[in-house]
Amino acid sequence: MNLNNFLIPALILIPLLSGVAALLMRSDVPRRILLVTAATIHSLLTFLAEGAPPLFNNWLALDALGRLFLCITSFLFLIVSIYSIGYLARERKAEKDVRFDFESSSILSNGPESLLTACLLFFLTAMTLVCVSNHLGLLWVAIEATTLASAPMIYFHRRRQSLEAAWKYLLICSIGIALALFGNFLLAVSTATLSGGETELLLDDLLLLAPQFQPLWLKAAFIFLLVGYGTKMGLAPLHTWLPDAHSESPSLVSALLSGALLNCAFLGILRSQQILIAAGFASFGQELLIIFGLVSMGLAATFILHQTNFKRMLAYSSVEHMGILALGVGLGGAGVFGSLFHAINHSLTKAMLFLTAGNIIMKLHTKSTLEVRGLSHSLPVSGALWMAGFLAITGSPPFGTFLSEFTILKAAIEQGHYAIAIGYALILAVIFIVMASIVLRMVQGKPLDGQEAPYESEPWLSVAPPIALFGLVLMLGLYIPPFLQRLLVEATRQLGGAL
Amino acid sequence: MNDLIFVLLILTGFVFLGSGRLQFAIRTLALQGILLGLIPLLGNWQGLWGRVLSIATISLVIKGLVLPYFLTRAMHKSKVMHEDHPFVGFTASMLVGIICLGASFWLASRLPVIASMPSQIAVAVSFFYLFVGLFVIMSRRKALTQVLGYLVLENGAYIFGVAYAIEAPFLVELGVLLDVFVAVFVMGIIIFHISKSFDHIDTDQLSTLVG
Amino acid sequence: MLNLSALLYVLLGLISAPLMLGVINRTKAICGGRTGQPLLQVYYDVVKLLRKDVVYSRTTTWIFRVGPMMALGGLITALLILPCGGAPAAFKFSGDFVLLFALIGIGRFFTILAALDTGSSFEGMGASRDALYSGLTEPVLFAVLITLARITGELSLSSVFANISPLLWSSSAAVLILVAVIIFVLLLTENSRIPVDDPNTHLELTMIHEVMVLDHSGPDFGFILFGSALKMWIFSALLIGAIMPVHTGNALIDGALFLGGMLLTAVTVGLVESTMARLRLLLVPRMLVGATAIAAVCIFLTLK
Amino acid sequence: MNMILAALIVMLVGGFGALLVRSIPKIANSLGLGGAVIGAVAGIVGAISVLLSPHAVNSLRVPWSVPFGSFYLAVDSLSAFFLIPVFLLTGLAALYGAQYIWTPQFKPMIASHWAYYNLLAASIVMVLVARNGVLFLVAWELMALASFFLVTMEHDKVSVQRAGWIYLASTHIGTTVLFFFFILLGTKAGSLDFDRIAAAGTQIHPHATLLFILALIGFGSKAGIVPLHVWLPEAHPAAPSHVSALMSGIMIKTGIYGIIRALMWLGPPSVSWATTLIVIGCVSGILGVLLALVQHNLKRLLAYHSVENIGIIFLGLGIGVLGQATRLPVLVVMGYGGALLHTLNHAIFKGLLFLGAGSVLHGAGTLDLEQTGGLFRRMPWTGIAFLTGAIAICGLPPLNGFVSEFMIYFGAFHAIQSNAALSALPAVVAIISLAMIGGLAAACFTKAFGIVFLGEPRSLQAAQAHESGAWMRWPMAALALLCLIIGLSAPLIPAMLEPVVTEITGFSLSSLPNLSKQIQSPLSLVLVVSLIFGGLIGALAWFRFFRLRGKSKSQTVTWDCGYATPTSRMQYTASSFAQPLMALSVGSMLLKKHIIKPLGFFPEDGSFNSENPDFVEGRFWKPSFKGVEWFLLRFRWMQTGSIHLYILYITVTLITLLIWKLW
Repeated sequence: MNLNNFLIPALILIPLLSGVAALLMRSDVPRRILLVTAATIHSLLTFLAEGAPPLFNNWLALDALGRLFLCITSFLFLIVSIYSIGYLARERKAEKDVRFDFESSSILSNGPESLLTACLLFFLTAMTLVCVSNHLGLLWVAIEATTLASAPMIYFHRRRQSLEAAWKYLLICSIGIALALFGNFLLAVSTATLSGGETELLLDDLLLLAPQFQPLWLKAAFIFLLVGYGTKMGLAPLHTWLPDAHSESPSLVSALLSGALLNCAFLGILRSQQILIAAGFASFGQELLIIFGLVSMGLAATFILHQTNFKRMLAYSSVEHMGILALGVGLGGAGVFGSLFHAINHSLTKAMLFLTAGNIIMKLHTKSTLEVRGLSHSLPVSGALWMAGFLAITGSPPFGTFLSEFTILKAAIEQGHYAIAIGYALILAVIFIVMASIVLRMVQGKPLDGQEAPYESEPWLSVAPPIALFGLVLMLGLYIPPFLQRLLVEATRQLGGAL
Repeated sequence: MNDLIFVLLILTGFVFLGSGRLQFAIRTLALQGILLGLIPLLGNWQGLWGRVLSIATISLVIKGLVLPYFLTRAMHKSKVMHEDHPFVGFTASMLVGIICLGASFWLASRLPVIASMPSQIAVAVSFFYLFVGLFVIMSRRKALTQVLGYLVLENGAYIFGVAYAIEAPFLVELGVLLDVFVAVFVMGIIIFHISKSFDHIDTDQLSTLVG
Repeated sequence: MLNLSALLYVLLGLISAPLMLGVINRTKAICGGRTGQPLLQVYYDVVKLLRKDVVYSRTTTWIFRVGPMMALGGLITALLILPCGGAPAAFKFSGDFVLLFALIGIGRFFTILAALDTGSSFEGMGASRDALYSGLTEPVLFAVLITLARITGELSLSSVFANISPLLWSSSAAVLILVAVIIFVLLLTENSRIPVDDPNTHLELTMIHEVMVLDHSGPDFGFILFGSALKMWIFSALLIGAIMPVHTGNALIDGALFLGGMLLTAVTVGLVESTMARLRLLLVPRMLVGATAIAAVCIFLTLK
Repeated sequence: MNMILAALIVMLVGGFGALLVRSIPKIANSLGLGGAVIGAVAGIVGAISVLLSPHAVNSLRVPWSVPFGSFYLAVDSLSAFFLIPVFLLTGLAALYGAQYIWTPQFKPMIASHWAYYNLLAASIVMVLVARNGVLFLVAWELMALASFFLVTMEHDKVSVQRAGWIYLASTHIGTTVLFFFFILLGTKAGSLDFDRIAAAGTQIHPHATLLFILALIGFGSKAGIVPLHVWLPEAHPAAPSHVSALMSGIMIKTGIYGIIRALMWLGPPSVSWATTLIVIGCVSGILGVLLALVQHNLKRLLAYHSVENIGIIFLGLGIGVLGQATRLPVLVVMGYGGALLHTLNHAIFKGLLFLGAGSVLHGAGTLDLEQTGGLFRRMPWTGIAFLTGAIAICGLPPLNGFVSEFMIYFGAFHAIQSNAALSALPAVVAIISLAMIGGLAAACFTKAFGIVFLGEPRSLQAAQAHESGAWMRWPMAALALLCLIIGLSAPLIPAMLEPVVTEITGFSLSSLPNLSKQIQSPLSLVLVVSLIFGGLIGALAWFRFFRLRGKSKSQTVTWDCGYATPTSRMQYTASSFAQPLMALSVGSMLLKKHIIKPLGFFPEDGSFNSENPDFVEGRFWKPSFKGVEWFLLRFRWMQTGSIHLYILYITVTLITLLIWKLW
């Protein structure tokens, strides 16, 4: 009996059972400990999961691509769970103090913490399932499950805006996912021309038999899958739920949404693209991905410009980066490597930014960029992190994002897509500039009246997680660990790219 | 014979488009669910009858009974019985439905014929449901109606699934149903919260998050 | 490297430069029907000033005291590079004219600073105008040098002048005439003569060069006076050098020709001063830009 | 190489060490300073040893796990030449800075200041020794970021915030262009390692012109050529003065370094490149000095002079490239040599001037020219240092500025004398530009020095100004001395620059003995004449002293046409000094006047002030940015908040794709 056989089930069951337990637990502290413990074990298992054998007729398997996204998800969840200890404690305290909630002009009220914790864990379960499922139907189920697990978290702060955001999130994503279901079935139909007549939607089989698929059905299926998962991933103009959900949910949830959830949807698209590549229609998908990529980046620039809500700014930046991911895969070659690498960098950086945003909101009780000034005085650590995060997210050297964006640009130029390269670089520059004007205004200058009061030093539980993330992004810009390099190269190869 | 169910499905689709009373719309939906549950039985699945039967039963139960029941409860809780002022009127909606139908048949005709389908119009009907679902979500104000629209959309996909059930294994089928169920459940909860904190469930007024 | 014989010309310049001012003044006097001051009046003035005491403004610093020395020092050093009378200058090397004008420039730099050191608005005004004109004359000057370098194919002032031959005149007379005109305009400007500036005016508001040195007295002013004579000498020598086609090789003949030319220049300046009125201050830049235009014509003629 | 690596490490250790002991400012200050100075000394030794033995192996190559990257460092004589001013100015400005920031206002930031300062210095060094595209870009951006944080140290001021944004935006645009440059190079050469790029000549040459343009924009924006210069006049005044010295003195020179490096890779240049360089130099030089002339803020003025001097360097480069294109060794040596020497010189005298300006700010509390005056009596050290810098930057003998400008003149005149008309024209432009720049620079610096240091104080704070402390004075003195030393070592310069020019162009000076003499003798004679000039001044001073000995030297008020009690308000101002030139050269296009006329019988105070906004910024950059903004805002309606519309987007997207792909 090989213990490895239990790895994948453990990865799924541990958060699932912990989630159920969390739902039943009454007191806060053990529940928080449970959360961190589950996250830690999950991360450890993820780390060990290399070479885990496939299970259930290959339904669950961990290839390089899945492992890459699982690593991101699991690690991010660990960091966020640590952050959540301090965050939840402060939320609870604010609730007890009967603090006035400035955004909803009413007394602050939150959803039950047990529900949030449980949803976090279910969310992790679903995302793990996304990463390990080797069956497109299962993948679909898992992705829809992520939506369902995360929707209640968006409505953690009991405000009208959160409610609105949760509703939009749920409805739009569900519609998207329903389209993806269409896609899955169309894909299944496209296999009907095979002599055998019977194919399950197992990825391995699909990849093997793809060249014999009925091309038109396959293309139609891809369009549905792309639009469906693209909605969830936040590709413009399907991204509309994204800024609302990110800005209204608690910051730690936003961090997970942006850092982990979007990647999961991206994985769905990558799986579809894998099949297209195997079928010999790689360029069909690439063309669409490039268009979606550029449109997402451009539209994100539009909304980052003069953005007055800094969490929305981060959300639009996620749209931008999803565009970059799509573009990278669309370009193929080294672009795939850049794109996958960028997925890591973006997750770490964006999570760091959202956690920092959480610190800022916690202290200053506002999400408005106009009401935040002089962070470097009022919140020195978070202010510095905010600035550093801005530089990282815009792809400045020496951060990891620079390397990945650079790689994608290189791919574009190498393949002679000069117009795309110029458009890409131009949009990146515009976003850098418009984002700079927002971020600099927040960090620099003198704090506004009422904000300059000397705050107690920032609790380490709320600054250590973003600092850790920042350290990693910085490290990835200067050094890529060998195991990660191997993983990336392997995953890139799966998607038909090469460095 | 096979085509008959699909024709019935199309007709229920139109009925759904034209119904302003939510209770009626929910019942139409329940009818659709039952029709969908019948589709797997049409196929010629030698030796797979056990599987096919169980799928048919489960979808009959969930789509035909559980979901309608649940939706009716949500309707009573949110005290909204009627879709008052849709963006597109009910008569006009049915006209749009005709356009949708045309588009669906066009789309289906673009795709090569699949021999193993129980009916040749299955593809078109499923696209029709897709468009109708999307259209209802876009043209109705009440959150509950939008959920109904979502379910129609889902049914569209499901037609593919059951018409081609052998491709989608049992577990997946189950997962899909479970997901839909939970989705509707969560949506119901949110609708409840919306009606509580806004005193209405008009989604066009849920537009404070701009820019 | 060092041409000792040329040192004679340096000496000649030092001695006879003030005479040029005398000649100009005398010419003007004759034109005006007056007897005028003695030819050697400038010498008397310099000697007298050198013997006088000094009065300083309390505002000034040592910059004020150094200014005149710098100006004079620069001009005297410039004589070492200036070829006169067909003979090479004391120092002759490629690009020597750059140094020549840089030496004049450093004098001007300090003169302006000295003017600003007094804190007087009049002297500030003069300084401003002087700075303006130098900014305008510099490019013209170099345009002339480009033209000369181009037509003679030489890069040191001495060789350039040595190559101005009747042959060259026959081939590019137009250019040489234009060059002469430009240098003459520069001469008038740099030396603050009419029509650019009136050295004899008594209205400070309209002065340029004279107003900058209002506060100087005693030996300092003596330096300045002598310096302005030297400047006249240098520019006249440039003018003569640039157009003088006759180089006999006989030092005496060449020297005489040179001195004649200098005399003629002085008389011409005097005549110009007698016959022309002063330009309005705002028109001076226009005149200089006009000179620039002519210089551009020269360059294009040589580049063709 | 080892010494330079050691210098890098010492600097970084000092800087980040200061961050660790941030709670004790005194130790942090000495640690940061120590790191910078020790690193600088080690680095200078290392750089000079490389220059002296150019053929020794000076490289280090370590595999690096980032895509396309390798940790490849090397020092050739070009790098070494640029490293000398870097280390020199870093050390001296650090000494100065240690005292400059020892004020209550800066004290809380001392540790971070040193971290950024040393990081800036180290990243500049990295830029110069990096031999891989990715490594270069990382160092390049680190340099930009470190300097950005230094620029925005006093970010409580609105002007500093604005400066920071403009700087960040423009440096980012430049870097983006460099991305293209390096990627294109790397794509053609197959690697981003510089040795492979240099070896891949034939693959690169077909794209040389495109690459040349990219390099010009990318590196030019750092160097500050017009119209990419707008960040200079914003960033330099905002930064603490020793940082301005560092940025203006050496950081912008990395742009020059980059262009020279690019020229080495792009193969035989054409005359059109030379023309381009010269035109850029001409425009930057003249516009830079004109805009400098109208500034009221001393550091802004100096910043525009950096634009001007970059123009001069470009003129030199242009002449050098012209020489390569027409195969004239004299042009190559004098053009490149002049440009290189001017790079070094500018580092020295601009560093000196910025330190002087900082000293003025420190002592008199203002940089506004209209608030200063009469500081020479109060701050004699600063005054002399500033004066030296001013003379040097105006290119007047016997200081260093003259030597480099002379070399460029010399090269350009050679081009005129011996070239065909078409290639002589750029040289003509170069000469005229140089002459014009020279004249205007003199006007500008007589204004700057005269208004700030001479005359009477125009404000109370200027009247109460005090001299800076010894730590700030000695670095200035050292730089001033260097101006003189380089000026006086003119004849040695071609020999010194020979290995560098050979490295760049492949033209070997020593293989042309005749040429060496042709170049050597003018420079020697320049020195001789300069010395004579010095001697003459001495003689005149002696003469004057002798004459005045025992004579009465009465003191009185300045003669003001009989007006006996002149006040400082009656002095000529900086604006009035510059007015005629401005009115002449650019008309009233630039001038913005703010006039409050005295009205009525008992008028209130009237006032008049004028400002000259940078028209490149106002007429070109601002409208472009506004245009982009306008365009982007056109799409803002999309996020209306209506869920119905959102779902419409999804539907439309789906249908569009289906129709497009299945039609």
